Amino acid sequence: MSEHVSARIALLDKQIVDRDRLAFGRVDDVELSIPTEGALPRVEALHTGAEALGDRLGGVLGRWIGAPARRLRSDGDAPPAIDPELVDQVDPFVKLRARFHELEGVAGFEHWLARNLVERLPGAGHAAE
Amino acid sequence: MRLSELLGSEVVDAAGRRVGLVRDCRIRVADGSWEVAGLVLGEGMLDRAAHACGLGAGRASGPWPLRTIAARVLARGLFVSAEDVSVWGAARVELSVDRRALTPLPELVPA
Amino acid sequence: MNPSRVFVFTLGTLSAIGGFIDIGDLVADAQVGARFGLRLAWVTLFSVAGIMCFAEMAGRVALKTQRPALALARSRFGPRYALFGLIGSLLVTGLLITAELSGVALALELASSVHYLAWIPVVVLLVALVLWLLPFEAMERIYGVLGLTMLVYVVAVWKLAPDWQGLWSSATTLKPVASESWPVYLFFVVTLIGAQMTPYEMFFFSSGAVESRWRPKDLVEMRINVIVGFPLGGLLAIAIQAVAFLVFFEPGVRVEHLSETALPVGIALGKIGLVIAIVGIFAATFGATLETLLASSYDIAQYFGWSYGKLQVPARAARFTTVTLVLLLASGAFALTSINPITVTIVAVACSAALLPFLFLPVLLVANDRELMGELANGWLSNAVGMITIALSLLVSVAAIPLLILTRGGTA
Amino acid sequence: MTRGAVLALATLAVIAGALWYLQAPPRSAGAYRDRAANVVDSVHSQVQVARLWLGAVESGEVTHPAAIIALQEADDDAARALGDFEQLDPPAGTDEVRHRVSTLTGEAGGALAQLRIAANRGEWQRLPRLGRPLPRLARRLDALERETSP
Repeated sequence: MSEHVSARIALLDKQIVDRDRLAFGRVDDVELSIPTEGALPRVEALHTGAEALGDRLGGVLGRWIGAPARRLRSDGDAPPAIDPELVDQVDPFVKLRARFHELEGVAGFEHWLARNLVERLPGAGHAAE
Repeated sequence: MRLSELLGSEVVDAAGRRVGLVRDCRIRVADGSWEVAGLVLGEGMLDRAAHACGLGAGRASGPWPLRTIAARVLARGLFVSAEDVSVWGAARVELSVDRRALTPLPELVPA
Repeated sequence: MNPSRVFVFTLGTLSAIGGFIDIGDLVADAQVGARFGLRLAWVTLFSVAGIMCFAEMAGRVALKTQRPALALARSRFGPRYALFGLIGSLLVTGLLITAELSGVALALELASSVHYLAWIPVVVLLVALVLWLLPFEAMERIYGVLGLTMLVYVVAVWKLAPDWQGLWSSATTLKPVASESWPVYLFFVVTLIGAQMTPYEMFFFSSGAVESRWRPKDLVEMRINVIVGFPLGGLLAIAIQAVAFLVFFEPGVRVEHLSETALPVGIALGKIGLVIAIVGIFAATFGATLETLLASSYDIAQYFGWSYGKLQVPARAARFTTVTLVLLLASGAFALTSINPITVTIVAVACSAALLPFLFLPVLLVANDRELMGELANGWLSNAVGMITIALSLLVSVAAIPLLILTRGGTA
Repeated sequence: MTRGAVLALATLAVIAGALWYLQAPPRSAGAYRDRAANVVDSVHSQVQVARLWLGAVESGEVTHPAAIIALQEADDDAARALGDFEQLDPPAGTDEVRHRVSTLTGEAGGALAQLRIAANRGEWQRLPRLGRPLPRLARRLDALERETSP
């Protein structure tokens, strides 16, 4: 009876990588639809980022972890969520069909740091290889 | 409804009796997207720990002391098919069937 | 097997030795040797067996899944447990970065007699440059080869012409010497375990396997590194205990400085020996600075799922690069407060011992997931040694902090 | 009060208790003697280390920069141990202990300071002579430690 799998193991907390296998986050939570009469709930979106993680952890620590991300996002924008349509495969990581900078609102802190700090350091364009 | 909220929700059967707490959510691919196939229910701290270790999904086959303890704890777990859920909610899930009609977990996931 | 492969074997093994000996070992081994002789050598045997078992397990998980062990811990145990592990290991490893940095500075102080605080900024800069410019493997090999100079301690034991019978009877007496109490003895058991079974070694080893792009075909190479590297590290640790015993036990010297770990080699082998020992201490602590620093940044990046690692262009792992930089500067600043690095080391290794079982358990469970690991899943040997190690480390974990306080860090 | 708050308070109480235990001055004569013996042992250890370094310098086994640092550390540690001890108020009946410990460790500290100064000035030929009192000091410290131990 294994035509269905554990969402805990298969999705939740999994590493997400983009089309180029660049890691940028984890599946911090999963949005399920509340079904209308007779239908079954479906996976609507994968949440990623400190905000979703903070909500899930709860408590003071959760609020503290989520706060910077919440502040970084401009008002009115929805918290970052990934359409399950974009998911290419789930094993061994959740791999997307898109590049991660094409995704709206995802990994904003990474972009911000890259622009404002790391790219300004000398030699930042090359890997030490 | 967030999956993390669904996990840990209380589940009651058609007669309103408590069946247990949601420990895991089983999903399957249908029509190109994931749908919820059913819920795994359990009760108690050890049961919660066993699920947290991945033992509830049959994903750790050892070492033996842990495996044996987990199998014993998980033996009381139940599986409810998504079709038998009448009300979905982040705090409370209601079933349309009696608790005696549910499948024991060990039939789903052999230890 | 072609020659270049053999070369890789040796070099990988060297880095395992270099990785085993760090400031914690230098301090703890010398203290233990001076106060208890070889009566705690059995602890080193146990630690070596335990760390070998878990490093091999973590290495195997990394080969099979291309993910380091701790990265999988969150997928399995959820964010709360993993956050507890992350914060705990950050506190411990963070303290260790400070201690290792100070260790490098103290080695430079011994060589130059310029105060170690003046060296701290230089060392921070040197670490930043090495991380920024050198590729992972070159970096690992350079300090691995330099760390080999630590073998001078083994030579020193011979040169001090010990009474072998006496050493053996000391090693086989499993109780404190007359002048020491049981709590202090037990505290040093905890300290040695904390210094020698460091979780960061395991994380670093598995992250290193991922960074070196090892695959399941590299299993034998990975195992040789473990089987040769860690026992050699253990041999070095016992050699340090032995020289400290031979030189310091009789006069009643308590080891409180890094200079005192170098002195016995000088007495045994003269100036050349002392210089080699100082180079060895420099290499071991410098390598450990890189390891603890990278291991901490890896832990954070893996918890949140960020891209990380030295194979990445820094600008494509901006969060990882930033975290590494911040940790390095913060540890440097902490070291500059002139806090006693030896005290920091002792506290850090005792706390590290307290965390062990919580960090080992996820690795053990993931390595038992047959669906994930396939034919590389744990066999009975790994499981047996792993379970025994976890059971004993649970005892150590409970006792560590109370003993640290009760014995005032072993000074009572 | 929530469970988290109770837990946090309990943790704080334990930490405060531990810090108090570590910092508390000795109140009984026994605890004071214990502390005194510890200080004497520490200074004894510094004197012995200095002897080992001196011996090694004389026979050319160690480099001068390393010896300078080591002698400095021995002097610093002895001075710190003595300073910490002298700040404690002796409980009734232990004035004699305080006097003997201060006098002897002070003497040892003076000898170690002489060594440090000579090493820093590079007067290596003077070291053997300055080191001559060390063996006797070590023996006296050892005896004193035995006597003060409660």
